[in-house]
Amino acid sequence: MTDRVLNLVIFAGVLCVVAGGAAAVGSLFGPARRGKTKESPYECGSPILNETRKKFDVRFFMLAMIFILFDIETVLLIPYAVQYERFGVAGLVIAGIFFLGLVESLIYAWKKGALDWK
Amino acid sequence: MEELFTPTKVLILSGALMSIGVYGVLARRNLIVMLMSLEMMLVAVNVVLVLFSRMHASEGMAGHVSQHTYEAAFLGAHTGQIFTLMIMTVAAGEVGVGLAILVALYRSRNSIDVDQARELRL
Amino acid sequence: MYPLLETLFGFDVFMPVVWLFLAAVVCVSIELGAKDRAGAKLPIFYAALGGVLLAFVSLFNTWGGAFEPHLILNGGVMIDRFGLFLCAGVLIGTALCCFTSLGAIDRLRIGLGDFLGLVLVAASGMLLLVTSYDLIMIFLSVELMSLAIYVLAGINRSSGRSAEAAMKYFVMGAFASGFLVLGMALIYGVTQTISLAEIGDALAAKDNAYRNVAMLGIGMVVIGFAFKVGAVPFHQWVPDVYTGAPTPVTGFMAVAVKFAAFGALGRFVVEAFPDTLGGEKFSPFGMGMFWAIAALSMVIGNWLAVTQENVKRMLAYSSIAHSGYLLMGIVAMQAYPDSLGSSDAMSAILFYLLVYAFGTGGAFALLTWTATDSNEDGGDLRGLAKRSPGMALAMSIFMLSLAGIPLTGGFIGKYMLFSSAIEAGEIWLAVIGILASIVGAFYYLRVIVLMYMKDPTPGEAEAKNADDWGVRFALLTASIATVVLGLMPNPFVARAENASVTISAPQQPAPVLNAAIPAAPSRS
Amino acid sequence: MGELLTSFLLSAADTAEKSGNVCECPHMAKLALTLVPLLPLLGFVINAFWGKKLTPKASGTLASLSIGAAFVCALIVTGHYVWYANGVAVESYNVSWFTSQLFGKEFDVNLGLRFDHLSVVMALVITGVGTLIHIYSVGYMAHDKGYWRYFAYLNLFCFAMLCLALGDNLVLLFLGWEGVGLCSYLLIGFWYEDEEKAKAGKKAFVVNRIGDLGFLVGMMLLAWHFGTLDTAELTKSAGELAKNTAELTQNQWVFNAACISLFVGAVGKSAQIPLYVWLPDAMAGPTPVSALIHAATMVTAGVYMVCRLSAVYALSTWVLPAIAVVGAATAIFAASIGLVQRDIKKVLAYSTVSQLGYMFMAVGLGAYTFAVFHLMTHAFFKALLFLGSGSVIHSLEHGYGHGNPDSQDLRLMGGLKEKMPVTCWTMVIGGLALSGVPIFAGFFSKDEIILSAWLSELGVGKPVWILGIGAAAMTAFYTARLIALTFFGKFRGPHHVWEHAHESPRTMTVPLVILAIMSVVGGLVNIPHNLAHGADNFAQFLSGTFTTPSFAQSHGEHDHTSAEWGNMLFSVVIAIGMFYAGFKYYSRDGALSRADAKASAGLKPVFTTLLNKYYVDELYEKVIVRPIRIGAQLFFVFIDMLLIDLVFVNGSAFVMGALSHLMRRVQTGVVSFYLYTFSIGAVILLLVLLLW
Repeated sequence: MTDRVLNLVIFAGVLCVVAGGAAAVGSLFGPARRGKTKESPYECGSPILNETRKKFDVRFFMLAMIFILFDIETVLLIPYAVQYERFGVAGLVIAGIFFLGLVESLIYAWKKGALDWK
Repeated sequence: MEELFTPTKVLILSGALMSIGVYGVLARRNLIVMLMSLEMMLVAVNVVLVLFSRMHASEGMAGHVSQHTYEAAFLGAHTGQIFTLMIMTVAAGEVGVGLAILVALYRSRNSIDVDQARELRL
Repeated sequence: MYPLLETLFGFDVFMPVVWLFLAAVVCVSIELGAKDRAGAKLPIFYAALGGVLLAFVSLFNTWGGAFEPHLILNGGVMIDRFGLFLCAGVLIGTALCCFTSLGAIDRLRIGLGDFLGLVLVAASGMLLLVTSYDLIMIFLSVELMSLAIYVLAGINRSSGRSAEAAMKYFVMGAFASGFLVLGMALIYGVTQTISLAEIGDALAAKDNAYRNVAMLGIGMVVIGFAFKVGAVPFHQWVPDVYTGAPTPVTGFMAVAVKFAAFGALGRFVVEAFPDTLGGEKFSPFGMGMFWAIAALSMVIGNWLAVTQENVKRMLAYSSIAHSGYLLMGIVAMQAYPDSLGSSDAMSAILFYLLVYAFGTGGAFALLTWTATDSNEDGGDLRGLAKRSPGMALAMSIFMLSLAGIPLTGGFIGKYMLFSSAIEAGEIWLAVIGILASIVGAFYYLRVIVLMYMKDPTPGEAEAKNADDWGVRFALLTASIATVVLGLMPNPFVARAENASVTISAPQQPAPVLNAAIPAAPSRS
Repeated sequence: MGELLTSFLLSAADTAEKSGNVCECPHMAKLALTLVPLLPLLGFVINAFWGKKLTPKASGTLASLSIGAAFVCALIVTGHYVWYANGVAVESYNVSWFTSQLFGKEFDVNLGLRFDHLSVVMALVITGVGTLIHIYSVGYMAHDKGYWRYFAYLNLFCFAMLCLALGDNLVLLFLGWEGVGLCSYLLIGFWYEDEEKAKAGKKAFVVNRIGDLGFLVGMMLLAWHFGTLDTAELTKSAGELAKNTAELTQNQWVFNAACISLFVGAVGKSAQIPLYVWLPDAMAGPTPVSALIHAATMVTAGVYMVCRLSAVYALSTWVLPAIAVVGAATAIFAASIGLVQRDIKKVLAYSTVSQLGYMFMAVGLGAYTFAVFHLMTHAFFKALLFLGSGSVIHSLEHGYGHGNPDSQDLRLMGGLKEKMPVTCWTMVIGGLALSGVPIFAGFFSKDEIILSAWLSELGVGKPVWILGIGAAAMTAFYTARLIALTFFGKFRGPHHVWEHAHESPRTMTVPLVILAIMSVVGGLVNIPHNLAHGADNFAQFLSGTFTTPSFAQSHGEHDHTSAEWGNMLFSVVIAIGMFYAGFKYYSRDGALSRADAKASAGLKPVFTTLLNKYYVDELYEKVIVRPIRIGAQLFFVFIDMLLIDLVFVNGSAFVMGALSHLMRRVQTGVVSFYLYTFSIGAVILLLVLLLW
């Protein structure tokens, strides 16, 4: 590490501060005329003729959520899988407990109907 | 190839990501956009961690001869990368919970504008 | 500690967490398998309580006897008396939550299994948090705890307020986590290590330029914790979330989260803060910051609590104030020149946490009891003494304890905290604290006046929860404990002192019990 | 878990062992002593938690049983103490409460009880009279809806009072002190639906806080100088200090300041000039409460405290004479107000204030023994008078309706002798005892106090004697007036009330009879020497307990027989004469209206002044309360807001509230705003961290 790097890190910190500060000052002291239009995807003012995108079904969110969770949790299993011999019985038990949690959540989601697309 | 990803460039990238994330959380009222911004903050940290890990590794790995000490130093030096993996998993969990809360909020108020939810105050 | 497990697995497992996790799985399974929700309630409750008890017992396995602090899980978790004391506190809070939620669950329209499963997962996160000894562990356990509690805050799906509370807590909590983890990254970047004990030493050896970055990182981590304990200026979520969340959850947040967050903060301050920097003595590191947030929390928390009409919200503000008192203990700990004094201040913090847990946990349990479908917050305590005198008496005990009136635990706790601050030389902070707590005494006493001197609101039905034995048990236990802590605090103070000596004493490298993993990497 | 419990028990056993070498009393006595305060506490807990489910009878019986059992325990300890203990105080199991550094000294506060000569009297009076009053209350409160709440408070009071009287250190004494104050406050405002009564409770609360402040200051001074608050240790170190003249004169101010501060506390609790105003108002509570708390026990706590610390008071210079003067002034002042009051309970209330003045007179003269003696006899006959008046009120309330103030008005009574003979004759006995008529208890104790004033070598001795005699004369007169107006002559109230009046139930009359017997024989424990040589058992029993101040030490050496006889004859003549005069005058029909007419003719200013209690309440209102209120509003809006508005008046927010409301605005409920404050706070804090 060199001092140059350090300065950059400080720079990064300052950047956060500036970003936060600017936003804060702007919204605290600037005129606030918020409305539906301002918050809409296109803020240029031209009226929206119709919805540009279809609304997603909330069930999609649900499914996506569950997918992400189970997808990502495998990240934790892979390091174990490639080195499983080293950890012996203990590792197996620990991984089993972790897996138990995953299975339990899957059953839970299933039973609660989160996986049904009706 | 090392010149392509100098620490300076990576740090600037990370700082930019962090600033955008913080700004997004502060300035936007749409819960989905805020969630994205929050994730961006975590991503920025991930980038920094990977960078640090790499730097430490290049510093700490030199001069290890035996397999044993090499392995120890390897793991120790790659702590940052392990940290990154953990943050990624946690970030996924966070998104899951965030989206669930979003759905609950939308159901009760028909809006995902966070500033509309101000029943609890004073 | 666990000879059987040690021979079987070859290394030490932190069993309490495993028990809690298994209990959570069992709770959810019973809920899934049950035909009717009402019938499943009791088995679920016993499963959860059994898990908590098992965890408690396995804590005590390591508690007594010739006990050496040691690191387990590859240096990630530190088993010492400090951590075990806090674990016990967290488990007490969890048990109180189990009891209070037993009756209240019907109003939430959710299965008890789902609820207690989340509570137990959060609790296991807390146990890990108070024992964790490296940055990754701290981050993971903070998130494990928080994610479960975000959901718990919004678990009442029929209430818009609950959803709002969850949203606020989540957005702000995730934002604070961002700070926390960025701070950790900076610390790691400078010191090349994530182990708490090594951070301080590594920093001491660095020169100025590095130090500033690391200080920035440490400051961010402290901000993350300050958010969790609800210290001013990171307090604004507290009143809203405490009010919006279902009352048993609020009690759990107020008790267990505070235990966990203060435990982790205390350990972080003691272990990771450098004692010397650049060769110079640098003991009051970060003191200005702690001083400021302690003073602000005490003043603003008490001040804003005065005008609250809703008791639940008043308690939320008062919890900010109590965080302020506890932070004053941390300032005292920093200000002491010697480690013996620091451990005095630390034991004051631990004892106060215990007292606060019973006082505030009991108060929220009472609010759970008085809550009705129309008044979720259970704020109508008017003339409670007429309707149910035992409850009013219990609540009075809690209020007196929180106000710090003699013969209750709160008095001893405040006495220890303030006297340690004064002995450390922080007279002004102590004066601010005493003035603020005088203000505090008034609004606590106002609750008593409300219960004893006012007539019940006409139309306020007799409490429907009269046969809710869970809450009754929680209230009885908490009030007895509050009085016992006030009448004979010495055994508990001795425990707290014991616990804090191990952490504040000059560090000796703790052995890592990990021998059986071949080629186990030890940290550089 | 088990280990925790063990360590618990061990620490308890440890401390018990430590105190064990002070006294090798058997566990039986220790246990009994520990149970004395704990039994009422148990009664309180049961009534507080499950009282609502109990029938009124059950909760009353429970409360009476718990205090009765405490009485039995107290008897057991007394028996052990008197016959076996050889004057070594019985100590209970002693639990170390907390240990800390205070003023640079190791400071150990215990929760322990100690039973010595003085405690014998206090414990027996509290539990004995307490039991009778509990039993009485079962009848008296039978129709009240807050029955269990009343008994819970009453038991809690007994617990606190016993802690006060038996505690082995000042901290415990002070906690008991506060506890009895709290219970008194709760019981005065017991019928809190009534605004007036709630206000009376408030007044008692505020006035007592002033006294408590004095007590705390005195306690701090003692802790600072002696490094302990254990009463026995205080007595010991004070005794040693008394021999060390150099150190004594050097630190004289400490002892004077401590003693006078403690006396301020006593003045508040025992209703002496100038803090007596709360006691007459406290009569708003139920009558048995007035009997127990505001006559027999709590108000004597101040006397008890000064007696307990007699060794410390012996170190002071001018405090004891000042106490004597305050006591004597209060005695005659309150007695004169009592002469014209029209409310039966108010008469007795002022009488109590006056009799407490006698006790302080004795304390100030160094005659602690007689102060305690009078405390005891007063407990008997004043409790009797209050309970008797309660019986009368109870009976009249059947006609007037519950809570009607007419039922307490002496002008609307008369001739009740026929309707309620037991109440009448027991009250006559109580009245004679109060007046100091021979063979009744009051005679022996009051006579001794007046005699010690005469014999005192203090300069204030003779003036105090004159005031005492004057007060005695007035006492006999108003007592006779009270009895005559209540029981003799013709009934002056409405006819239907007369019809409804009847003797009270057995639960109420039996305690009256017992107390009447005690009022007769209670004085015989201490017969002055000129009547029967060597029969002053009580004085001998207590003699070693107190440290007599230097000015009173020569008391016993000279032969005062002639002075004793003279004094006794003089006071007997006055008592009997005044009693007879008062009785004769007021038992004739129309006496009251004639007295009023006469007063309006000649003595009007005096009469109205007395009737309005010397306008002291108004004076306080004008001179103290109002300026304070104005000053508070001008200068201390903060404190005023907190103390008076938020706690007492509960509303009308002023500056503090306005600021708090303003601050509350920050809590906008908008999460984006919270995030901004979060970030700004974070930036500032990080700057603080980097720059400091």
